[in-house]
Amino acid sequence: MIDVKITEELLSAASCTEGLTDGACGGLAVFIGAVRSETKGKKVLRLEYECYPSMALKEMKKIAEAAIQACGAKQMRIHHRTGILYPGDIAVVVVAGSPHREAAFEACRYAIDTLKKTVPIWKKEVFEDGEEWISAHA
Amino acid sequence: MIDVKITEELLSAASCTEGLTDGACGGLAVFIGAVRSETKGKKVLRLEYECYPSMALKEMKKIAEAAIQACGAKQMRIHHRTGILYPGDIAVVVVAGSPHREAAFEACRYAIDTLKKTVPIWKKEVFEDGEEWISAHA
Amino acid sequence: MNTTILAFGIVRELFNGASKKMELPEGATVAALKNRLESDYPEIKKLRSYMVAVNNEYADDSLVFRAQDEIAVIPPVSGG
Amino acid sequence: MNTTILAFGIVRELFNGASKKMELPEGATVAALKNRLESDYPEIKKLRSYMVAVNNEYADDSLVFRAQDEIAVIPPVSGG
Repeated sequence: MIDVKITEELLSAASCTEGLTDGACGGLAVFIGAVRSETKGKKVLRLEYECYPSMALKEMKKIAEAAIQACGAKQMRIHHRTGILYPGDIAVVVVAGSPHREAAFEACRYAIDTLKKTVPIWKKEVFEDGEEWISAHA
Repeated sequence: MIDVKITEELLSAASCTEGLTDGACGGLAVFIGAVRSETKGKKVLRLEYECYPSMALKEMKKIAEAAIQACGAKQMRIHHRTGILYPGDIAVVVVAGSPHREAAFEACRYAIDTLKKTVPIWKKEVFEDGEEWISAHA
Repeated sequence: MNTTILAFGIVRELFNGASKKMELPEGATVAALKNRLESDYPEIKKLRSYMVAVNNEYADDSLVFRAQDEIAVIPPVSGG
Repeated sequence: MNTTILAFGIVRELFNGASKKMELPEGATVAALKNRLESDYPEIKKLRSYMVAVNNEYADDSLVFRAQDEIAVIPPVSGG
């Protein structure tokens, strides 16, 4: 099962298990990425996420497929939020389900690591005294 | 922050984030263990969990402390359910929070691996035609 | 020394109860208790392994019991 | 060949808009587009890196554009 989604709506913990704890997979490994209130000691007011929706969904699907193929996961969910997020808000939920927890952990780790490298989503951090597109410059 | 709990009540996905996405930790790595509907092709009717409460909590606390010390996690939650569980029910939720996801994944993995080795909790699988204490015999 | 041995899981079923009163000689060690258990309940020897916990900590075979110790037999755990 | 180049993130801000009409010679490659972008928007050269996507796939420098291609400039991503 593959479930990828990009949404402007709130992401909640419910995404971690909804439709996944059906008795088929004993272990779910989950990564939840939330907005931090500080970056390098500077207070973060908000994050502005944007994405290239059609390509982002395609890349997310590729990641989910590769995680199933390479790691042996049976279920993959990748939900990403876009728009304006505040400290504590959940930006991303990655869930990998497998009968074996090793496979679940590997698939989850692979998916979030790869998402951060290949999926066309961008965030701008907004501070009290300025703003910055994350990773844009060396 | 360390939060360990043993309960006969339902565990839900809310345990994955409740009180943890406060802006301090960017990444939460979570393991959710749920009851499988089959073991080696045999239908599982239910699982009966029991524990040695005082010692189990002590061991869970040790694990959380070690995960913080060794892996650099900042927040550790270990919730385990006991009593009678049915396929799909959540038996255990382990959450590791850290500003860095590597540390969170390592801490989460360490905690569930160690829990399965040291925490005095036992489960009996009940099938249509018999029952078995898991891991009791070689 | 009068002791109460707590039992869980498969050992609770072998004991036919969650605890067992047992008279141990003064100065008895964990190893001595294990011998006694294996003689009273030979099924225990068929376990993959088992431990004795004293006051909520796993105990070495050489540990000497003291009065008031909380003693438990811990068959292979299977949490998670 | 008339094209519309989609832009996101910091490139959208450089373009001062989510897309830019651009006339490219027939047979133009991704590399040619990059040269053109870097000459029109020198700030692009200051990015850590950037990619061009064609029809929702990352494209090599040697790819030749065809009519109807959906072309996008992809600055360093930062999802998660």
